[in-house]
Amino acid sequence: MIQVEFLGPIAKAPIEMEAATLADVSQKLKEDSTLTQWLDKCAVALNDTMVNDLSTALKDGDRVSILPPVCGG
Amino acid sequence: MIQVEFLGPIAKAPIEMEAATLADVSQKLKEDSTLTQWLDKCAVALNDTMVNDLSTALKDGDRVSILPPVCGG
Amino acid sequence: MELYNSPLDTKEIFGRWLDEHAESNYGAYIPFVGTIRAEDGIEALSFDIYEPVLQKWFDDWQKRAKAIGAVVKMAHSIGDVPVHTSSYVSAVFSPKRRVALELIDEFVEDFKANAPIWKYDVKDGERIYAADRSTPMDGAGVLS
Amino acid sequence: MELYNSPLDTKEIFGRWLDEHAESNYGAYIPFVGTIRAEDGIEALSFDIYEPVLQKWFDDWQKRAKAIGAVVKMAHSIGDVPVHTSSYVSAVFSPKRRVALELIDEFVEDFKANAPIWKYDVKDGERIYAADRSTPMDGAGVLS
Repeated sequence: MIQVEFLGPIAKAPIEMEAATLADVSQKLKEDSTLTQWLDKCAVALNDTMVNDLSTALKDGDRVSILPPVCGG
Repeated sequence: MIQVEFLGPIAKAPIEMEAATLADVSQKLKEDSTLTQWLDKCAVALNDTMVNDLSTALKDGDRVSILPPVCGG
Repeated sequence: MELYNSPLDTKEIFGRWLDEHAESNYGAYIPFVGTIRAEDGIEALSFDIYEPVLQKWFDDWQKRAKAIGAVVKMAHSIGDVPVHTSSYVSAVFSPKRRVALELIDEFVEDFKANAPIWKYDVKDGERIYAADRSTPMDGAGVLS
Repeated sequence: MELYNSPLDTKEIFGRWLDEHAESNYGAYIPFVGTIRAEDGIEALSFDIYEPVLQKWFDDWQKRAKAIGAVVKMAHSIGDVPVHTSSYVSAVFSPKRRVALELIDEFVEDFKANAPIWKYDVKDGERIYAADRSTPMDGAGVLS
Protein backbone atom coordinates (compact mmCIF):
# COMPACT_ATOMS: atom_id res chain seq x y z
CA MET A 1 0.00 0.00 0.00
CA ILE A 2 1.10 3.53 -0.71
CA GLN A 3 -0.45 6.76 0.48
CA VAL A 4 -1.44 9.68 -1.77
CA GLU A 5 -1.89 13.10 -0.14
CA PHE A 6 -3.26 16.30 -1.65
CA LEU A 7 -1.62 19.59 -0.72
CA GLY A 8 -2.70 23.21 -0.51
CA PRO A 9 -6.11 24.07 -1.97
CA ILE A 10 -7.10 20.53 -3.08
CA ALA A 11 -9.78 19.78 -0.50
CA LYS A 12 -9.33 16.04 -0.35
CA ALA A 13 -8.30 13.61 2.40
CA PRO A 14 -5.31 11.30 1.82
CA ILE A 15 -6.06 7.98 0.15
CA GLU A 16 -4.33 4.61 0.22
CA MET A 17 -3.92 2.37 -2.81
CA GLU A 18 -1.92 -0.46 -4.32
CA ALA A 19 0.46 0.89 -6.95
CA ALA A 20 3.71 -0.47 -8.43
CA THR A 21 4.61 2.70 -10.35
CA LEU A 22 3.50 6.31 -10.63
CA ALA A 23 1.61 5.28 -13.76
CA ASP A 24 -0.68 3.16 -11.57
CA VAL A 25 -1.31 6.19 -9.34
CA SER A 26 -2.10 8.28 -12.40
CA GLN A 27 -4.59 5.73 -13.68
CA LYS A 28 -6.41 5.52 -10.34
CA LEU A 29 -6.54 9.26 -9.73
CA LYS A 30 -7.95 9.84 -13.23
CA GLU A 31 -10.97 7.80 -12.21
CA ASP A 32 -11.75 10.39 -9.52
CA SER A 33 -13.86 13.15 -11.07
CA THR A 34 -13.07 15.59 -8.23
CA LEU A 35 -9.44 15.61 -9.43
CA THR A 36 -10.10 16.23 -13.14
CA GLN A 37 -9.53 19.97 -12.84
CA TRP A 38 -6.25 19.43 -10.94
CA LEU A 39 -4.17 16.64 -12.43
CA ASP A 40 -2.80 18.41 -15.51
CA LYS A 41 -1.60 21.33 -13.34
CA CYS A 42 -0.16 19.35 -10.43
CA ALA A 43 3.43 18.31 -9.76
CA VAL A 44 4.29 15.20 -7.75
CA ALA A 45 6.67 14.41 -4.89
CA LEU A 46 7.62 10.90 -3.77
CA ASN A 47 8.59 10.84 -0.09
CA ASP A 48 9.16 14.61 -0.34
CA THR A 49 11.42 14.49 -3.42
CA MET A 50 10.02 15.92 -6.65
CA VAL A 51 9.56 13.31 -9.39
CA ASN A 52 8.35 13.63 -12.97
CA ASP A 53 8.67 10.20 -14.51
CA LEU A 54 5.57 7.98 -14.70
CA SER A 55 7.73 4.84 -14.61
CA THR A 56 9.01 5.71 -11.13
CA ALA A 57 8.74 2.51 -9.04
CA LEU A 58 6.84 2.59 -5.73
CA LYS A 59 7.21 0.36 -2.71
CA ASP A 60 5.07 -0.39 0.31
CA GLY A 61 4.78 2.59 2.63
CA ASP A 62 5.70 5.22 0.01
CA ARG A 63 4.03 8.60 0.25
CA VAL A 64 3.05 10.42 -2.96
CA SER A 65 2.20 14.13 -2.63
CA ILE A 66 0.14 16.02 -5.20
CA LEU A 67 1.23 19.70 -5.43
CA PRO A 68 -1.14 22.13 -7.15
CA PRO A 69 -0.01 25.46 -8.75
CA VAL A 70 2.02 27.59 -6.34
CA CYS A 71 2.31 31.27 -5.55
CA GLY A 72 4.65 32.10 -2.69
CA GLY A 73 5.90 35.54 -1.87
CA MET B 1 36.95 84.13 -18.43
CA ILE B 2 35.81 80.66 -17.51
CA GLN B 3 37.00 78.41 -14.69
CA VAL B 4 38.19 74.83 -15.09
CA GLU B 5 38.20 72.61 -11.99
CA PHE B 6 39.66 69.12 -11.57
CA LEU B 7 37.74 66.62 -9.48
CA GLY B 8 38.63 63.57 -7.41
CA PRO B 9 42.16 62.23 -7.73
CA ILE B 10 43.47 64.84 -10.21
CA ALA B 11 45.76 66.81 -7.91
CA LYS B 12 45.47 70.16 -9.61
CA ALA B 13 44.13 73.56 -8.55
CA PRO B 14 41.37 75.22 -10.61
CA ILE B 15 42.54 77.37 -13.53
CA GLU B 16 40.98 80.31 -15.31
CA MET B 17 41.12 80.81 -19.07
CA GLU B 18 39.50 82.52 -22.04
CA ALA B 19 37.48 80.02 -24.06
CA ALA B 20 34.54 80.39 -26.49
CA THR B 21 33.83 76.68 -26.78
CA LEU B 22 34.79 73.41 -25.15
CA ALA B 23 37.19 72.89 -28.07
CA ASP B 24 39.20 75.87 -26.81
CA VAL B 25 39.36 74.29 -23.35
CA SER B 26 40.51 71.02 -24.87
CA GLN B 27 43.28 72.76 -26.81
CA LYS B 28 44.58 74.56 -23.73
CA LEU B 29 44.44 71.56 -21.41
CA LYS B 30 46.33 69.43 -23.95
CA GLU B 31 49.27 71.82 -23.55
CA ASP B 32 49.51 70.83 -19.86
CA SER B 33 51.71 67.73 -19.57
CA THR B 34 50.38 66.92 -16.08
CA LEU B 35 46.99 66.24 -17.70
CA THR B 36 48.17 63.95 -20.51
CA GLN B 37 47.39 60.78 -18.59
CA TRP B 38 43.90 62.05 -17.67
CA LEU B 39 42.18 63.71 -20.62
CA ASP B 40 41.19 60.66 -22.66
CA LYS B 41 39.58 59.08 -19.59
CA CYS B 42 37.80 62.16 -18.25
CA ALA B 43 34.20 63.27 -18.69
CA VAL B 44 33.17 66.93 -18.55
CA ALA B 45 30.42 68.90 -16.80
CA LEU B 46 29.47 72.48 -17.65
CA ASN B 47 27.95 74.25 -14.65
CA ASP B 48 27.28 70.79 -13.15
CA THR B 49 25.52 69.39 -16.23
CA MET B 50 27.32 66.62 -18.13
CA VAL B 51 28.31 67.65 -21.68
CA ASN B 52 30.03 65.70 -24.44
CA ASP B 53 30.10 67.97 -27.47
CA LEU B 54 33.28 69.92 -28.21
CA SER B 55 31.30 72.65 -29.96
CA THR B 56 29.46 73.51 -26.70
CA ALA B 57 29.56 77.33 -26.38
CA LEU B 58 30.93 78.91 -23.20
CA LYS B 59 30.21 82.29 -21.67
CA ASP B 60 31.88 84.45 -19.08
CA GLY B 61 31.70 82.91 -15.60
CA ASP B 62 31.07 79.36 -16.78
CA ARG B 63 32.51 76.54 -14.71
CA VAL B 64 33.91 73.47 -16.47
CA SER B 65 34.51 70.37 -14.31
CA ILE B 66 36.84 67.56 -15.31
CA LEU B 67 35.65 64.18 -13.95
CA PRO B 68 38.15 61.29 -13.91
CA PRO B 69 37.11 57.58 -13.90
CA VAL B 70 34.66 56.77 -11.11
CA CYS B 71 34.08 53.90 -8.72
CA GLY B 72 31.31 54.46 -6.20
CA GLY B 73 29.79 51.79 -4.03
CA MET C 1 15.20 28.99 6.16
CA GLU C 2 12.75 30.56 8.59
CA LEU C 3 8.98 30.08 8.73
CA TYR C 4 6.74 32.19 10.95
CA ASN C 5 3.08 31.90 11.94
CA SER C 6 2.78 35.69 11.64
CA PRO C 7 3.74 38.59 9.38
CA LEU C 8 7.52 38.97 9.18
CA ASP C 9 9.49 41.30 11.42
CA THR C 10 11.38 42.59 8.40
CA LYS C 11 13.75 44.88 10.29
CA GLU C 12 14.75 42.18 12.74
CA ILE C 13 15.41 39.72 9.91
CA PHE C 14 17.36 42.26 7.81
CA GLY C 15 19.54 43.21 10.77
CA ARG C 16 20.12 39.69 12.03
CA TRP C 17 21.23 38.43 8.60
CA LEU C 18 23.48 41.49 8.25
CA ASP C 19 25.07 40.81 11.66
CA GLU C 20 25.43 37.11 10.90
CA HIS C 21 27.65 37.93 7.92
CA ALA C 22 29.28 41.06 9.36
CA GLU C 23 32.73 39.44 9.20
CA SER C 24 32.17 37.11 6.22
CA ASN C 25 33.73 39.58 3.79
CA TYR C 26 30.79 39.73 1.39
CA GLY C 27 30.75 42.96 -0.60
CA ALA C 28 27.10 42.79 -1.65
CA TYR C 29 23.96 42.00 0.37
CA ILE C 30 20.66 42.16 -1.49
CA PRO C 31 17.43 41.43 0.38
CA PHE C 32 14.09 41.17 -1.39
CA VAL C 33 11.09 42.15 0.77
CA GLY C 34 7.62 41.09 -0.36
CA THR C 35 4.75 43.08 1.13
CA ILE C 36 1.02 42.40 0.81
CA ARG C 37 -0.59 44.95 -1.49
CA ALA C 38 -4.08 46.28 -0.82
CA GLU C 39 -6.01 45.34 -3.95
CA ASP C 40 -9.33 43.78 -4.96
CA GLY C 41 -10.71 44.50 -1.50
CA ILE C 42 -8.63 41.87 0.30
CA GLU C 43 -7.98 42.10 4.04
CA ALA C 44 -4.99 39.79 3.96
CA LEU C 45 -3.31 37.03 2.01
CA SER C 46 -2.98 33.62 3.60
CA PHE C 47 -0.36 30.94 2.89
CA ASP C 48 -0.08 27.17 3.13
CA ILE C 49 3.44 25.77 3.00
CA TYR C 50 4.61 22.20 2.49
CA GLU C 51 7.78 22.42 4.52
CA PRO C 52 9.62 19.17 3.61
CA VAL C 53 9.71 20.00 -0.11
CA LEU C 54 10.40 23.69 0.57
CA GLN C 55 13.37 22.70 2.72
CA LYS C 56 14.80 20.55 -0.08
CA TRP C 57 14.24 23.34 -2.60
CA PHE C 58 16.07 25.72 -0.29
CA ASP C 59 18.91 23.26 0.44
CA ASP C 60 19.47 22.90 -3.32
CA TRP C 61 19.68 26.67 -3.64
CA GLN C 62 22.17 26.88 -0.78
CA LYS C 63 24.38 24.42 -2.69
CA ARG C 64 24.01 26.37 -5.94
CA ALA C 65 24.90 29.60 -4.14
CA LYS C 66 27.86 28.05 -2.34
CA ALA C 67 29.28 26.83 -5.65
CA ILE C 68 29.61 30.46 -6.75
CA GLY C 69 30.87 31.72 -3.37
CA ALA C 70 27.51 33.16 -2.34
CA VAL C 71 24.86 32.59 0.33
CA VAL C 72 21.05 32.60 0.08
CA LYS C 73 18.59 33.24 2.91
CA MET C 74 14.82 33.15 3.14
CA ALA C 75 11.94 33.74 5.51
CA HIS C 76 8.22 33.26 4.85
CA SER C 77 4.94 33.51 6.71
CA ILE C 78 2.39 30.72 7.19
CA GLY C 79 -1.30 31.64 7.60
CA ASP C 80 -2.81 35.12 7.39
CA VAL C 81 -0.70 38.19 6.57
CA PRO C 82 -2.59 41.52 6.58
CA VAL C 83 -2.19 44.09 3.79
CA HIS C 84 0.84 46.37 4.14
CA THR C 85 2.75 43.78 6.16
CA SER C 86 5.42 41.44 4.79
CA SER C 87 5.10 37.71 4.09
CA TYR C 88 8.42 37.05 2.36
CA VAL C 89 12.03 38.10 2.72
CA SER C 90 14.83 36.47 0.81
CA ALA C 91 18.41 37.62 0.40
CA VAL C 92 21.74 36.91 -1.18
CA PHE C 93 25.27 37.67 0.00
CA SER C 94 28.20 37.56 -2.40
CA PRO C 95 31.71 38.95 -2.62
CA LYS C 96 30.77 40.44 -5.99
CA ARG C 97 28.04 42.79 -7.14
CA ARG C 98 27.26 41.08 -10.49
CA VAL C 99 26.94 37.64 -8.90
CA ALA C 100 24.61 39.04 -6.24
CA LEU C 101 22.36 40.91 -8.71
CA GLU C 102 21.98 37.89 -10.97
CA LEU C 103 21.50 35.48 -8.08
CA ILE C 104 18.73 37.44 -6.33
CA ASP C 105 16.82 37.57 -9.63
CA GLU C 106 17.12 33.82 -10.30
CA PHE C 107 16.47 32.92 -6.66
CA VAL C 108 13.29 35.02 -6.37
CA GLU C 109 11.96 33.89 -9.76
CA ASP C 110 12.55 30.21 -9.01
CA PHE C 111 10.95 30.75 -5.61
CA LYS C 112 7.82 32.09 -7.31
CA ALA C 113 7.80 29.18 -9.76
CA ASN C 114 8.75 26.23 -7.56
CA ALA C 115 8.48 26.89 -3.83
CA PRO C 116 5.59 24.71 -2.54
CA ILE C 117 3.51 27.56 -1.13
CA TRP C 118 -0.16 28.22 -1.82
CA LYS C 119 -1.70 31.65 -1.65
CA TYR C 120 -5.26 32.59 -0.71
CA ASP C 121 -7.05 35.92 -0.77
CA VAL C 122 -8.79 36.69 2.52
CA LYS C 123 -12.09 38.56 1.96
CA ASP C 124 -14.77 38.91 4.60
CA GLY C 125 -12.88 36.34 6.62
CA GLU C 126 -13.08 33.79 3.79
CA ARG C 127 -10.00 32.12 2.26
CA ILE C 128 -10.09 31.95 -1.57
CA TYR C 129 -7.32 30.12 -3.47
CA ALA C 130 -5.48 32.58 -5.78
CA ALA C 131 -5.79 30.21 -8.74
CA ASP C 132 -5.34 32.87 -11.43
CA ARG C 133 -2.00 34.03 -9.94
CA SER C 134 -0.62 30.56 -9.28
CA THR C 135 1.85 28.69 -11.47
CA PRO C 136 2.18 24.94 -12.08
CA MET C 137 5.52 23.75 -10.69
CA ASP C 138 8.25 22.30 -12.92
CA GLY C 139 7.14 18.82 -13.95
CA ALA C 140 3.43 19.54 -13.45
CA GLY C 141 1.02 17.35 -15.41
CA VAL C 142 3.00 14.13 -15.05
CA LEU C 143 -0.11 12.30 -13.81
CA SER C 144 -2.49 13.61 -16.47
CA MET D 1 19.66 61.02 -1.65
CA GLU D 2 21.63 60.87 1.58
CA LEU D 3 25.36 61.50 2.05
CA TYR D 4 27.15 60.78 5.33
CA ASN D 5 30.63 61.62 6.60
CA SER D 6 30.82 58.18 8.21
CA PRO D 7 30.09 54.52 7.47
CA LEU D 8 26.37 53.97 6.91
CA ASP D 9 23.98 52.90 9.65
CA THR D 10 22.54 50.27 7.36
CA LYS D 11 19.82 49.04 9.72
CA GLU D 12 18.56 52.56 10.41
CA ILE D 13 18.44 53.33 6.68
CA PHE D 14 16.72 50.05 5.78
CA GLY D 15 14.10 50.53 8.47
CA ARG D 16 13.47 54.20 7.80
CA TRP D 17 12.94 53.63 4.06
CA LEU D 18 10.65 50.68 4.86
CA ASP D 19 8.58 52.85 7.24
CA GLU D 20 8.49 55.72 4.77
CA HIS D 21 6.71 53.49 2.24
CA ALA D 22 4.77 51.37 4.74
CA GLU D 23 1.45 52.57 3.30
CA SER D 24 2.54 53.22 -0.30
CA ASN D 25 1.29 49.82 -1.46
CA TYR D 26 4.54 48.69 -3.03
CA GLY D 27 4.75 44.90 -3.21
CA ALA D 28 8.53 44.70 -3.64
CA TYR D 29 11.35 46.47 -1.79
CA ILE D 30 14.89 45.58 -2.83
CA PRO D 31 17.82 47.23 -1.07
CA PHE D 32 21.41 46.74 -2.22
CA VAL D 33 23.99 47.04 0.58
CA GLY D 34 27.64 47.55 -0.37
CA THR D 35 30.17 46.62 2.31
CA ILE D 36 33.95 47.20 2.27
CA ARG D 37 35.76 43.93 1.73
CA ALA D 38 39.06 43.20 3.50
CA GLU D 39 41.47 42.61 0.61
CA ASP D 40 44.96 43.64 -0.48
CA GLY D 41 45.78 44.68 3.07
CA ILE D 42 43.56 47.77 3.07
CA GLU D 43 42.33 49.32 6.31
CA ALA D 44 39.49 51.21 4.69
CA LEU D 45 38.24 52.64 1.44
CA SER D 46 37.82 56.38 1.13
CA PHE D 47 35.44 58.28 -1.14
CA ASP D 48 35.27 61.71 -2.77
CA ILE D 49 31.88 62.76 -4.10
CA TYR D 50 30.97 65.62 -6.40
CA GLU D 51 27.53 66.28 -5.03
CA PRO D 52 25.97 68.64 -7.65
CA VAL D 53 26.43 66.13 -10.49
CA LEU D 54 25.48 63.19 -8.26
CA GLN D 55 22.26 64.98 -7.32
CA LYS D 56 21.37 65.48 -11.00
CA TRP D 57 22.19 61.86 -11.76
CA PHE D 58 19.92 60.79 -8.90
CA ASP D 59 17.11 63.19 -9.87
CA ASP D 60 17.13 61.71 -13.39
CA TRP D 61 16.82 58.23 -11.90
CA GLN D 62 13.91 59.30 -9.70
CA LYS D 63 12.12 60.48 -12.85
CA ARG D 64 12.89 57.24 -14.69
CA ALA D 65 11.63 55.20 -11.73
CA LYS D 66 8.49 57.31 -11.35
CA ALA D 67 7.64 56.77 -15.03
CA ILE D 68 7.32 53.03 -14.31
CA GLY D 69 5.51 53.47 -10.99
CA ALA D 70 8.61 52.82 -8.89
CA VAL D 71 10.86 54.69 -6.44
CA VAL D 72 14.66 54.70 -6.08
CA LYS D 73 16.64 55.58 -2.95
CA MET D 74 20.32 55.92 -2.22
CA ALA D 75 22.78 56.66 0.57
CA HIS D 76 26.58 56.89 0.33
CA SER D 77 29.53 57.68 2.57
CA ILE D 78 32.08 60.45 2.06
CA GLY D 79 35.63 59.95 3.38
CA ASP D 80 37.02 56.86 5.10
CA VAL D 81 34.92 53.71 5.53
CA PRO D 82 36.66 50.85 7.42
CA VAL D 83 36.59 47.26 6.16
CA HIS D 84 33.43 45.30 7.07
CA THR D 85 31.35 48.47 7.31
CA SER D 86 29.02 49.78 4.60
CA SER D 87 29.58 52.73 2.26
CA TYR D 88 26.60 52.36 -0.06
CA VAL D 89 22.93 51.49 0.21
CA SER D 90 20.51 51.90 -2.65
CA ALA D 91 17.00 50.55 -3.00
CA VAL D 92 13.97 50.30 -5.22
CA PHE D 93 10.30 50.06 -4.38
CA SER D 94 7.78 48.90 -6.96
CA PRO D 95 4.28 47.43 -7.02
CA LYS D 96 5.64 44.56 -9.09
CA ARG D 97 8.44 42.04 -8.56
CA ARG D 98 9.78 41.98 -12.15
CA VAL D 99 9.99 45.76 -12.36
CA ALA D 100 11.84 45.90 -9.04
CA LEU D 101 14.36 43.18 -9.94
CA GLU D 102 15.20 44.77 -13.28
CA LEU D 103 15.33 48.29 -11.84
CA ILE D 104 17.73 47.50 -8.98
CA ASP D 105 20.11 45.89 -11.48
CA GLU D 106 20.07 48.85 -13.88
CA PHE D 107 20.20 51.40 -11.06
CA VAL D 108 23.19 49.82 -9.33
CA GLU D 109 25.07 49.24 -12.59
CA ASP D 110 24.53 52.81 -13.78
CA PHE D 111 25.57 54.02 -10.34
CA LYS D 112 28.87 52.13 -10.69
CA ALA D 113 29.38 53.55 -14.19
CA ASN D 114 28.23 57.14 -13.83
CA ALA D 115 27.91 58.36 -10.25
CA PRO D 116 30.66 61.00 -9.73
CA ILE D 117 32.37 59.21 -6.84
CA TRP D 118 36.08 58.45 -6.56
CA LYS D 119 37.43 55.55 -4.54
CA TYR D 120 40.77 55.32 -2.72
CA ASP D 121 42.41 52.42 -0.93
CA VAL D 122 43.60 53.37 2.55
CA LYS D 123 46.85 51.60 3.46
CA ASP D 124 49.10 52.64 6.34
CA GLY D 125 47.00 55.79 6.56
CA GLU D 126 47.76 56.71 2.93
CA ARG D 127 45.02 57.32 0.36
CA ILE D 128 45.69 55.65 -3.04
CA TYR D 129 43.32 56.25 -5.98
CA ALA D 130 41.75 52.93 -7.10
CA ALA D 131 42.61 53.61 -10.75
CA ASP D 132 42.44 49.98 -11.87
CA ARG D 133 38.89 49.53 -10.53
CA SER D 134 37.59 52.86 -11.83
CA THR D 135 35.54 53.37 -15.00
CA PRO D 136 35.51 56.36 -17.36
CA MET D 137 32.03 57.96 -17.24
CA ASP D 138 29.73 58.08 -20.28
CA GLY D 139 31.15 60.69 -22.64
CA ALA D 140 34.70 60.42 -21.31
CA GLY D 141 37.47 61.51 -23.67
CA VAL D 142 35.60 64.46 -25.18
CA LEU D 143 38.57 66.75 -24.50
CA SER D 144 41.28 64.40 -25.82
